[in-house]
Amino acid sequence: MGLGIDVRNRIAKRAAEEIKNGMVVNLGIGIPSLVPNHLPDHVNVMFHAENGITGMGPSPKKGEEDENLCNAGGFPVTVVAGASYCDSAISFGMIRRGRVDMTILGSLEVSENGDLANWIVPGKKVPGMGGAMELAQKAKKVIVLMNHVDKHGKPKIVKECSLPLTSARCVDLIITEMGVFVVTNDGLHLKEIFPPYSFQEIKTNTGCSFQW
Amino acid sequence: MGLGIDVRNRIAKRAAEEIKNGMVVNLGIGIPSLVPNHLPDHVNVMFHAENGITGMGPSPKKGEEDENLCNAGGFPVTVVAGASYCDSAISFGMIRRGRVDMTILGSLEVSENGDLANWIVPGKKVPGMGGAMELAQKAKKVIVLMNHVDKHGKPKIVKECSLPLTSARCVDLIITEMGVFVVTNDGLHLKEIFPPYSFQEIKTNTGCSFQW
Amino acid sequence: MENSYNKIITIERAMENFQDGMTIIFGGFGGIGSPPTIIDGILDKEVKELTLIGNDTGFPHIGIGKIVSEGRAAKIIASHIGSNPVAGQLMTEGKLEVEFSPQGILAERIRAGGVGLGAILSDIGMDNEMVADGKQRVIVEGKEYLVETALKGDVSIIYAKKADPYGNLIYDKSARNTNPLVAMAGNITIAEVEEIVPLGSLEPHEITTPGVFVDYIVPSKGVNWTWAWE
Amino acid sequence: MENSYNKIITIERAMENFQDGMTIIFGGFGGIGSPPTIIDGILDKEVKELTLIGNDTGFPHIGIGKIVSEGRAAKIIASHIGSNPVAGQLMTEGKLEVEFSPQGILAERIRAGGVGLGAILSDIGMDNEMVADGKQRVIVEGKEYLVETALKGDVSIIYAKKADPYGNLIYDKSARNTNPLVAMAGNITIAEVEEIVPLGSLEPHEITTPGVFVDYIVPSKGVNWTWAWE
Repeated sequence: MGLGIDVRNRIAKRAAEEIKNGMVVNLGIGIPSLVPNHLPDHVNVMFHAENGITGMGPSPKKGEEDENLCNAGGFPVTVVAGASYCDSAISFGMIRRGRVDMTILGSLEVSENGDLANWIVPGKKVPGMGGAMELAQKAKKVIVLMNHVDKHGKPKIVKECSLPLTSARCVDLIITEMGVFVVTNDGLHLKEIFPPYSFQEIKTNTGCSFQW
Repeated sequence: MGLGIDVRNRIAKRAAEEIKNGMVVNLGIGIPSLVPNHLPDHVNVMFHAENGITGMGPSPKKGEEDENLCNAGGFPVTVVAGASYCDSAISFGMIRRGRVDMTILGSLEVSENGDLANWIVPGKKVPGMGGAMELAQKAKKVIVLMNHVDKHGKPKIVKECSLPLTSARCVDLIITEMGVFVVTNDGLHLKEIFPPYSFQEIKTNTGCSFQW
Repeated sequence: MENSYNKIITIERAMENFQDGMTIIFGGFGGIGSPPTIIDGILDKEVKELTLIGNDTGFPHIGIGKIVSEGRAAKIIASHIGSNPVAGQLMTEGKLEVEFSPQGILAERIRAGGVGLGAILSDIGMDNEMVADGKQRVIVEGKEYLVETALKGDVSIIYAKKADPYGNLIYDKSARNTNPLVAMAGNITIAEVEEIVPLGSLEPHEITTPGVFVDYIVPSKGVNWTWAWE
Repeated sequence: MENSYNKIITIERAMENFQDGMTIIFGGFGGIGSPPTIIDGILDKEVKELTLIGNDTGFPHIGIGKIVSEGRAAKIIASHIGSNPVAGQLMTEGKLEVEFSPQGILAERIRAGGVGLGAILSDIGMDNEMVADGKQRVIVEGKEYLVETALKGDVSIIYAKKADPYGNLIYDKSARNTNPLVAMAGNITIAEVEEIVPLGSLEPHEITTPGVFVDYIVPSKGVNWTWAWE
């Protein structure tokens, strides 16, 4: 059960509020790619792509794609004023040195203590970790955007992840169509509830306890 | 007892004959800095400076010096067509990866098995190794240009170095005002004798045995 | 064009450097920045049992993926193979050995090989068996790290926008990606380039890969695949 | 000039980042590429007991040498101090602790700190007590290496030719030297620059240090020392 574009945009819009002036932000594929559409105009932010771009702009118009200017997912992008290119080693140097302020990514599961499992899809072959581990482990803030439940209606926010971890205790914030959770040292805190959902609906669809 | 400029030039000229087309060559201070003056015109060579220049040219005319274009000794240079700048890490990467074909340097002592002692001057404070160890250890060919004897008339080519080593078993060729020695696995070989010196004079002024 | 350093060669001459069982390090990220003409040369020469080292396996018909899809690789060291289902299938069938390395650590391992270091110490994926299994651990200033060994290859194949006859290279936008690292890691480095310009026409400070690292320059026939987004 | 990222500051504001006992990593090679205005700022602020990390100690009145000559450093990690006799004298008198590192390995240690690695494994100077004493050894694929630890600093000070308001940097000729490495290694990085140009006026592929690594930009008052060759 995927989410409609309106709901996806609502999640992306809420994530965009986390971005402060001057930040360097890495965006994963899926809902995170919608985040730039919701940034206020006065926010100066540099979007980072791990294949070596700092300062990604919006997608090009059809017919204006440049085959040598693509994001880490291989899709054409543009660059903004102040952008730079670098090699993959420096690009990940930015991440490991703590210079990437935030990564916004999707996930299969997140545990109550912030464990992230987003790289091995059940039943699929192991595709490799790509750059996910470094981003999860070293970005200063990790925000997960995802459906609250999987296609079978099962909670994706769980007590312990059943899938192999990308990185342990790395998630700071979870935003779903139902609400916003903060991961703290003493567990999950539900911070916001999105209409039309109720506290009870969130509780029913969340696989672990949380504070409110 | 230093050497006159004619003798220094003769040593440099002989060293220049070792440089083949297409080589990357790092030059130390002293006699090695005279080597480029003796290159045949048809030889394409790139001179490497460990502070990040590949493709150094001759010294600039007085008044045309650029304070941001200097060799590793801090003296102004120029660049040739095809030159490039890089950072210090890449510059030494070239050396350690075996991409610097030859280093031509001075020395205080060289032993019969090619040990190089060129970094701690007797009686002076320890100045640090700079880039000498990497050059001696990793350049594909190490050529030493030096006086045959020190200022007290003592041999500088010796059975075992008395001074601290820069690097063991690294020297391939020694050129002095008296002749040319090749270092091989079975010891030193005298290959050339420069007039007006005799075999006997070389034997007397060399601190170890050698083949001829 | 002047060929004063004898580095500019035909694709046919370049192919003399390839044989069965060798290790090839390739530049590129999802096929972008991978050298199409050299890849086709390798396919045409029908070399096999290759060990490939690079960011990923491209797509089935894009970049290094073409070689993988044809079953020419015995082993690949990469950060992911997700965009090439054929690679996954060959792995499952036991026909392709795959070693996964986190993307940035893989880049640093290739760089370490390129600059003559033995290994790097990394704290990425220490608790992940796919990353950490069988690797030495070293404690530095009280913190534990994995020993991530340097990677080198018999031949590096890379793709650049411009070269001069010395092999100084400038890359195009995000097609730079792993290319400057791969350029240093090969015992022999072959650069496929879109354009060869006269010696002295590149600004020395603009050059990304110094020609010192480049043995051969091959003119590109251009990308001959259709991109995934097209 | 627009200051859209609030990175462009005065030397006075920059000096708020310096205090006694801190570790400063400096760019430059024999003074070339060292930031004269920041160095004078450090002198004027009279901070002391500094740990300095960089290629060398410059000359007594050139580059970082000015700080060393004034006795403001308690320790320095460098590849040589030969061009600054004052440094040697302070070392002999026990007033300056000096740790020597081979030049290229020092550069790699600074880079390793800058890209978030724990250490590198090197085979340079394995038999030399000044290099090898007290260092761990690790065997990789049958070959022994020294563990050369990564270096980081509280503040990095660097010198560049051009910056845009985001802190993207272009260096001038051989004044690049250690600067791009030092730029990454500081917890705070302050770039002194000859010229600040509008955002978007630097070609993205020409930028050597991405502004991501640069916290503050200080306009340079220019070199105020006489070079050794003058």
